[in-house]
Amino acid sequence: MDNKTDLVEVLSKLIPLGKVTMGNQYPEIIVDPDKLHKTALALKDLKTTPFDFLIDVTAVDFVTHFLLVFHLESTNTHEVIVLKTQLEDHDSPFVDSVSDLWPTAEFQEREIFDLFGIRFNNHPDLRRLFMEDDYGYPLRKDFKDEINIIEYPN
Amino acid sequence: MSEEIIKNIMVGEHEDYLINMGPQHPSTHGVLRLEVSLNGEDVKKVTPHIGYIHRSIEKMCEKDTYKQIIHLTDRMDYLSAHMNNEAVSLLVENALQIEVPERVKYIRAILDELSRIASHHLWWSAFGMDLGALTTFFYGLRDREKILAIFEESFGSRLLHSFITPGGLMHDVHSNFRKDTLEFIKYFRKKLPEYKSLLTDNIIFHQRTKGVGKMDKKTSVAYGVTGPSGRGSGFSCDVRKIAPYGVYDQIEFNEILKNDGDVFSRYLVRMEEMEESMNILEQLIDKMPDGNEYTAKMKAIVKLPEGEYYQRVETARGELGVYVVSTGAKHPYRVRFRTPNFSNLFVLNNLAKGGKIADLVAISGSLDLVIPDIDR
Amino acid sequence: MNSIIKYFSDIFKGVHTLWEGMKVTGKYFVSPGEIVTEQYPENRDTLKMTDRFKGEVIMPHDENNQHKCTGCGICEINCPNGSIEIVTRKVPNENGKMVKIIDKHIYHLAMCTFCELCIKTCPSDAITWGTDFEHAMFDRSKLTKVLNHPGSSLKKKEVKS
Amino acid sequence: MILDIYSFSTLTHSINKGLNAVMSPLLATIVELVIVGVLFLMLYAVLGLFLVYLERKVCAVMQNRIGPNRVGRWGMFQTIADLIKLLMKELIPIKRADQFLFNLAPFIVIIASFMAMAALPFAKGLQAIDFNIGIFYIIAVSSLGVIGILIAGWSSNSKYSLVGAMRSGAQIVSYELSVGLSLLSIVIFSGSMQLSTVIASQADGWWIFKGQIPAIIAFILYLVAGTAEINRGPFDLAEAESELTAGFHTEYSGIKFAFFFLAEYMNMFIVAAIATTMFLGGWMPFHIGDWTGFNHIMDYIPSIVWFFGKTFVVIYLIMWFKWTFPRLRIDQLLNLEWKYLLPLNLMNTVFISFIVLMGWYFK
Repeated sequence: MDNKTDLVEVLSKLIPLGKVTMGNQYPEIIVDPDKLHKTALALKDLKTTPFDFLIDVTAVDFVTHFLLVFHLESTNTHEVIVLKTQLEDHDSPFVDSVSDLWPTAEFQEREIFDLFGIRFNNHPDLRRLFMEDDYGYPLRKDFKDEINIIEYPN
Repeated sequence: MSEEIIKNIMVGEHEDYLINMGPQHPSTHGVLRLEVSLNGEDVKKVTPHIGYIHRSIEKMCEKDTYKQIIHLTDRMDYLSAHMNNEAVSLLVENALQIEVPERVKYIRAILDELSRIASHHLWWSAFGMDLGALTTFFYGLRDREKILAIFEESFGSRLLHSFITPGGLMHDVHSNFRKDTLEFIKYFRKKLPEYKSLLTDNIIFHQRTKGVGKMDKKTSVAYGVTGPSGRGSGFSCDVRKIAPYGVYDQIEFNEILKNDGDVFSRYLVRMEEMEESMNILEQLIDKMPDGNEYTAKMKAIVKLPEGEYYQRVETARGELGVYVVSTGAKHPYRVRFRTPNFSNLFVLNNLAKGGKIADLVAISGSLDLVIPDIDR
Repeated sequence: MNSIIKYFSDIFKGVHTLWEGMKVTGKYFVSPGEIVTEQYPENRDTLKMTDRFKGEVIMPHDENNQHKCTGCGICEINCPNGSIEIVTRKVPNENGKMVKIIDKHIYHLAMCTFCELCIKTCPSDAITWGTDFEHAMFDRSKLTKVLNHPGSSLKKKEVKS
Repeated sequence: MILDIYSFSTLTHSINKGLNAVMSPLLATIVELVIVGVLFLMLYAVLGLFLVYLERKVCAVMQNRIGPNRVGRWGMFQTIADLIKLLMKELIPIKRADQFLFNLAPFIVIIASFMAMAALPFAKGLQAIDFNIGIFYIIAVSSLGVIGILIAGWSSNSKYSLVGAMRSGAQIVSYELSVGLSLLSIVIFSGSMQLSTVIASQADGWWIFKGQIPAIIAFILYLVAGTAEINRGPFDLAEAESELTAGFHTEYSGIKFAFFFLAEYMNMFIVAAIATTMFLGGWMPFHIGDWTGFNHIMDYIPSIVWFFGKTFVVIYLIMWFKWTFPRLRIDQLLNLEWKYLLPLNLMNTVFISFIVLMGWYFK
């Protein structure tokens, strides 16, 4: 745990753009969507612990807003941090893409676009990944598919 | 009219010779479609198209309780079913801070290693077949059958076990479990040299794999290629080492790393992992406590405290991450599976560019893709 | 000169590795060892599944056509796929009180994913795994089964004398 | 020398005499041609079916399986059942395929392999035509098959087929050289291209033994090049099912596919038969020096048994290759030919010429 609190301190000095807290597992950084790309770049270029391995990108639909969650690992020290950003616009959310920093994000972002409808600016190839173009965004909480979905009582 | 269309196709926008490998193709191992641009035999570009077997497991999980999620995780990477089950179970246990019995941890680790060997068996079989050595398929499956027999005796199923549950195991393992596992290790140690002389040492195999599909460590990290495919490029990404779970911190084992990054080094990583897994198994069997406890005390209805949880587990193909957002209800609010094959697939274009069609087959075989794991 | 020696030694090494591979298949050609093929329809009599084999969910009945299912519906709640439906009705017992008894325990085998949750959670151990695996049918509706036999009744709990 | 009682020439002579006695010479010749044609057709069909069955059994045993076991005892009639199935299957017409060429291709492939069989000496006195350039004829005719494969790939209007056909073209054109050169070594030894003369020269010892090491090298080179020429084993790039699904015959179905399939197996038989004739003494029995007793016993085995026995041993070798090795890549395949097989073959040929000039071989 000591290491992790150290990391929180180090990060909060280095990353002035966001709020660094200790989550229940990993240090968390919360930034505004417009500062996301800058923060990501700073994290990737850290000297001792460059967070160069993007484990996972995902989004959560909180009905009023979206939460975009990045799990990052440093291949030097194997420390994991979580980078989060809130997208307030629920109808047409958009954010800067980080696919130029981590190529794997290109496809994870495509998946998020496909399932949540979050648009990524500067994404090289933003197409639907699984579904056809005119389908809804299935992982949104308000998604309804009258034709195919089978609702069964809980 | 029709001739005009043909003309447009032939010399229109892209003068590439486009072929579709898949969704039904012998070497894509499932319903994966690779759109390949060719220049003669040379591959210019590979565009993977996925989604043919998407079952929206993440959406289904939002309707299920934590115990019910287990049976869905089986169906992602069906060759690492135990590891997938374990990921969710560990997440729930860590969130509720339940301490499972020591014996359960050992059994879980044994199951992990057995399914890793079984998964590598199938990969070896299919990889040989991709390269045209048809006999490997039967030798690999013959040996895998022994593991499946152990599984069938204990869990009643061969592929989709749903055996590891939050809090422990579904029920105790069979009384022959320990004996059978030791017998398998003895049997397979005799058969592994055959694999070596049949494929590993073969000159044609060397020609086909050495220097093909080079992936350096940087690419591997950037594309998030984990598991044996990543370790073949020197990317130290074994979750068993870097974030130990279960009893892996009490076991002595080596992380297999190769630095060449070609198809052959990815092949060697898996071959040596099979041997290493057998060493781990021997230690685990030795240390496994006697008794018959197989589960911790748990409430009938599992409710995670409000918050976000993340659990990493090493499957046979790489790092599986489970991300759960809980609102305190008995259903998770959002479940996300970071599956290893999803990241591993999209590096394909980088590796196959400039090679031949036959190289593309070798490379996609060496990445060991399981398509339901990509689509989820 | 060295390159010429290398040329020939490469050829010999290559041929040698090929011969090593041929020895493996040749060995099995001469002594096939264990034949792994299962002669399925012929070996039906000797083919025995393991005790724990998950073939289908069954409800064991004793010789008096009595089962242990009380119709509580816990298996129905726990099933992730909705493959169990329980139909109950209320009948008066000997004391005149209305009690719930099971009418039909409907099991859709076609929807079952063999996760074992119903069997684990059953409070009265009324259902268990059957080892029958020949479920292929021409009609999907035949895979919907009623687990309690017609005319069966609830087994009374043994009263300690 | 093999016993005369097993010679087929007495039988053929008597048939010839009988036919000439009852009809005009022209008619007799036509009737003889028809008889020979029908016999070859039957042999072709029976051998093809048997080879498919044999291959399936051999690979099954190598892979710890049983192989065909449902139709008849030990699955003996499996291939006949398959043939009936293929006959009954629909011939799927391909839109935009070049219909004429598409239908022509299987026939070219099968005719090429059929023609090569004409010059094969099956037993003493059992050879349809004994050309004085027999070996030349066989090489020339068996290379016609590639035209059928190229046509099949081109006319199918399928990209997989075209890639497969192009591979096959490159492959066969290059490996033809090695096949020719390795057979040339035996022609140098025996001093004749006529197959009957080549066999007669092996009466007291097969060339693979008489020719010492160069002949053995030539035999191995011939086996490798021959395997490549018939698109089999580690060289099956033209159909490479894990890359091109089925290569040049992807779009063929039913009996047209069966033609390709049959031709492949018959080509294997022809390659093995040529190896037998040139290197392993054809229908000549196995003789050791002056062990007269042993040699006499060997003479009692009919020549046709010798021929087919040796051929099947070579066929088994070719099958063994196929079920052991991974497939080569197209550039490696061409490397193997131009960098290894061809130089070795040329060296070997020069070496053999030298040996023959000096007379340093067993005569």
